[in-house]
Amino acid sequence: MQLESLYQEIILDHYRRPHHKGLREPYDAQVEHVNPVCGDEVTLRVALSGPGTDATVADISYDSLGCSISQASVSVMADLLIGKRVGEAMEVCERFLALMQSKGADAGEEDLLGDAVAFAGVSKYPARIKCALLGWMAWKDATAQAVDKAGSIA
Amino acid sequence: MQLESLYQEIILDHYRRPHHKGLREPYDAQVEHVNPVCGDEVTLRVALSGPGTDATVADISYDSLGCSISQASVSVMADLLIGKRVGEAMEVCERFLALMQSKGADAGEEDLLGDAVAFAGVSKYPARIKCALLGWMAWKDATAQAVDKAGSIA
Amino acid sequence: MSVVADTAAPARPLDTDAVRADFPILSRTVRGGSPLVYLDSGATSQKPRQVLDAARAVYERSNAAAHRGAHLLSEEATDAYEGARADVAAFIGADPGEVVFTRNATEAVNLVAYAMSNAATAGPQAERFRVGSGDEILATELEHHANLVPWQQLCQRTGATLRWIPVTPDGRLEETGLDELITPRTKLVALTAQSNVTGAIPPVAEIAARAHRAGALVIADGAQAVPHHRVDVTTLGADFLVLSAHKMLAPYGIGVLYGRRELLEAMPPFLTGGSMIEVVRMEGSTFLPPPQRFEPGVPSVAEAAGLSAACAYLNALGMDNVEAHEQMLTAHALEALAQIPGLRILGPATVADRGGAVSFTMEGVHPHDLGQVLDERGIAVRTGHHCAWPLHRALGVQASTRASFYVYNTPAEVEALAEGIRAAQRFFSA
Amino acid sequence: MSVVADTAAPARPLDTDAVRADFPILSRTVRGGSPLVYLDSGATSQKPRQVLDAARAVYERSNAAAHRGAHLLSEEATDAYEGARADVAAFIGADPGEVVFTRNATEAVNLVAYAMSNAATAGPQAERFRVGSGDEILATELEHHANLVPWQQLCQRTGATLRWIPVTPDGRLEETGLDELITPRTKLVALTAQSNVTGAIPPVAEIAARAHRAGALVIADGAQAVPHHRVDVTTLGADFLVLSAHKMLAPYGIGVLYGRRELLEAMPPFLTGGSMIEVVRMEGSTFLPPPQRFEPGVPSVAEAAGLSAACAYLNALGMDNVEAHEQMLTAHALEALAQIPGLRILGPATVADRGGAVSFTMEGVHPHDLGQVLDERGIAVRTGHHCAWPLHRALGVQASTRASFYVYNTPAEVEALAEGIRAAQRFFSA
Ligand SMILES: Cc1ncc(COP(=O)(O)O)c(C=O)c1O
Ligand SMILES: Cc1ncc(COP(=O)(O)O)c(C=O)c1O
Repeated sequence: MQLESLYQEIILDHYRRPHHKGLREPYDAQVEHVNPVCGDEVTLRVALSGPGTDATVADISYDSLGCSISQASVSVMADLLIGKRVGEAMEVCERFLALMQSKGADAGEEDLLGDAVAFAGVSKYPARIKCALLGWMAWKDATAQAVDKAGSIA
Repeated sequence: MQLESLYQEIILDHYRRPHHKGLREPYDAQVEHVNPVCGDEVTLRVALSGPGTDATVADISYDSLGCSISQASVSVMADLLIGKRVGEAMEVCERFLALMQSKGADAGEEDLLGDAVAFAGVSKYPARIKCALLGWMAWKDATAQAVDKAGSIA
Repeated sequence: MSVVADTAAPARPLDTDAVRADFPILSRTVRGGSPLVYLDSGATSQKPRQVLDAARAVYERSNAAAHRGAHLLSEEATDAYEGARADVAAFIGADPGEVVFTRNATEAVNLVAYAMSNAATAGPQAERFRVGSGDEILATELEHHANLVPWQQLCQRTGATLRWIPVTPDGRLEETGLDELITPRTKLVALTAQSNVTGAIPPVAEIAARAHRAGALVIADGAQAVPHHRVDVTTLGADFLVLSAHKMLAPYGIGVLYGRRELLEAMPPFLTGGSMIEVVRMEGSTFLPPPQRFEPGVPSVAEAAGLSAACAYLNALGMDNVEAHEQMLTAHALEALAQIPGLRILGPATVADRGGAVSFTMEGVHPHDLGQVLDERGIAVRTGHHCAWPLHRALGVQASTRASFYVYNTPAEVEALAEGIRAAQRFFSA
Repeated sequence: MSVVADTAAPARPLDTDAVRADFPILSRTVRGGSPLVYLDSGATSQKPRQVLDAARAVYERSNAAAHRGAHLLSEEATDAYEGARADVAAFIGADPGEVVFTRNATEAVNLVAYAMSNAATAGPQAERFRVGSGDEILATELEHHANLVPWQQLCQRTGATLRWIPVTPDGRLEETGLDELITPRTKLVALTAQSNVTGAIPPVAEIAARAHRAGALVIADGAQAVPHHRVDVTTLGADFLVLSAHKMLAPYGIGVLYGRRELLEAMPPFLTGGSMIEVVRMEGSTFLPPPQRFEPGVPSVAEAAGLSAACAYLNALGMDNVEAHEQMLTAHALEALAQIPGLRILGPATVADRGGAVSFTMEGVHPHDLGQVLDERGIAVRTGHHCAWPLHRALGVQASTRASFYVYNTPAEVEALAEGIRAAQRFFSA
């Protein structure tokens, strides 16, 4: 059975007990993203601290509705990115994207991606990649908006 | 060679020397019909004489541009219908239509259709049936208009 | 069901072994050797050999531009194309001149919607198709996006207002309140002849009669009805009916718009180009009578031949038998699924006025996850909102899992589905 | 020819025996045993085994609704469909995201024309597509009805004015006077990349550059160009390019609209329905980015796979070799036909900037009659106005006979054509 390779224990754990869930104040940008195929949705807020490109991801909070993969993925992401410099976090995000597009060929760099390497199996199921990316794309969008805002204020 | 069964001598004769060609006065109705596939066109006038349904086809005159089949067909038709009562002429027209739709199964009633039986071979070539019918449909249309007009005057 | 003409002949059970042998794809295995259990015919049906052979025969023997050439191949192609039109017409009880070949059901709906906005700048004979501010289009919450979004867009183009018939909690049309919804302002009623989610079969004839009394036109979405039941346009009551060939054993690339003759005759063109014109000048053009007026471009003759072969295949099975077979499978599925704790059927719980699409949700297991477990076992279902998002919203769910049946499905496959659902439940509650 | 990218490789003659063996239909006989001489590829091409097999393989192995299911077959179908998009994109030098699958070239032109009128009620990003009174659409007298009538209709819907570039007596575009025709009022220039009647290949890049300087968009009709020459959208100059798969060895039911990315991104939808939406509510809907925005409905995945196989087949022959082969046949035909008294070629007398459509008239023999005699000898040509009626009017003829060539035609077939024409002449002058 291939199911276990897709649904690793760590994914099911995050799915059942998501981290950082719930919308919190303060935040610099909020976005809503939806997966048009299934209607899965996420509302995600990003709070940055510090100046310009040196800013740090102070908080990621979210509310979401979706499958185990999309739920676990946003939870893992929040764990991973909170506290990182924006530039670093963007790089992690790019790496995760590359992992998702690897069609199972890539195992993921655990030092960089941490628990997110558990999603390597998803990349073999094209229909599920969007699920895994939903939260990440929302974060990228929200962060870009927050950075823009900070830039236009500064 | 099947060509001779399609292009009977009588058809080629009418094609080379069409009868009743040229637009004449007086007339009761004039129509223009066109074959959208090839652009073949006929302008046709009908003159009726006599009252109502007893009216006689006094003249059919036409100007046309087209292939041998369409040219010969309108010429043969004019020969055949001029002088007939409208009702009779309509019947001939219906018979010719039926002949054209017979897919080669029908030889045509020579006593009714005269030279027009030469077109029996056309019914085996679906793409040419419209050619053979162009003049006839124009006559039918023009005659209906002329009868209508006579009715509305009377 | 109400869209079926009466018949005296008792249903004959389908010989599914023989049927399955006609479908090459059904003998393949998936995901590490599981036999394929294809329960996604609502999305697209599989195709029997007979259909694939008929299409291929055109390509290998008679391929040419139908209606365009003066040569033998073109004659043969024209015969195949017009023969297919006659066969499809007979299949739905229409005259060949009332059958317009389109690309699919989606394009057929768009054809009518755009013809209606084109009526604004067409001649007076198009008068009855005109809509504008103050006019209403009435859709339903049960619709597939293909019979909803084109009407939203028509309203956006013309200033008309979209209203809709709501659904009941079991996914049927809510019929109380119709009198307030169908009024003299209603220009057109768009409704499905069978829901692709709940399987509900609305009373099209009744609603059409009301619509006609109010002076409205009626378009029925037959994409899920025509493949599965005997549909006869003379009793259906709708003015227009659309369908997609690929959902009824036939190839992609072809669909049908049926329209009552006098409507098609008065309707302005939609897609324009070759073969639909009467005379073209740079200054302007005139158009052929229907159905040609609505069929620009070189005809999809091989696909039409495939559709004709599909009609023949279904006729040979007998549409009443097809319906009875699916009803048997649906009853079996409703029963088996009802026994699974936490499972909610979206749609009627019995087979009365209900076709073979069985959608459901499952407590604690998201449809995507459920579909994944089923897929791992070789069972192909659809998950998501199935292009009927407002319906899902109305039923208070975000997404669902759908099993849909056709002539090649068996009770054993229904049982495999039920067992798969239980396995998913075990996996995610572990 | 100008639409071809430069290449250093010398043309390699096609092995027509080998090519012909791939096309099952070419071994059939017609009209009492004559071998088929198919000179009507301009209407639709014949299909090689490889293409038919590729389409059938999808139906027999991987058929499912692409982009819609969560199961293996749907994954495979999606791969086939998106793979085909990438292959077609590579074939014309575009990015996959710039390739929209349509039903055919006709629908692709209509897509742009309707998107432009839809821009009237779409958001501000659609601004540059809006046309109305005072604006002009510039077509040409050389156009196929498919790239003319949709623009007439757009003008009728919006109040814009249609103008056109006339043709020269030898069936090319008249380039003097372009400065008066292309002005700041011009919103769009619609022109063919190769005439289906005269074979003329207009200087698309030059005209597009002028149009762009005036702020106009450019749509090129590639239906007759893409199958026969190496066309690269990065050098073609047009903003949009349309084609029909069935004219390039592939099945019916699928075609392509290429559009520059930022244009597709700003363009409002045309056909609406499933799979092109982002969020649907009864109150209104939002739409996906291109290309999905323009592809409602279940994708024609088998036909897309067929088109991909056709691109592969043509790539294996080499498009430069294909072009050289047709140029050889065209030169041969022009020479052979020039020797027949009373025969008038409609179009350029030499192969420079000219493709392989050879249309002609014959004194004393109507095209229908000529076509009939040829058909009797097994030679399939097209007769009539070939959906280019204004062009025929401009050239002072009512109809013509057209021979058109492709990869499977041979010099012997050209000679059979010439001999057939002489036979017709004898028959009708007898
Ligand atoms: C130049 C040209 N444009 C457009 C078309 C239309 O192609 P289709 O009918 O496949 O849409 C054709 C062929 O008929 C053509 O020759
Ligand atoms: C009820 C209904 N209507 C319309 C459609 C649209 O069919 P197509 O995508 O073939 O146009 C579908 C299928 O997707 C359907 O289920």
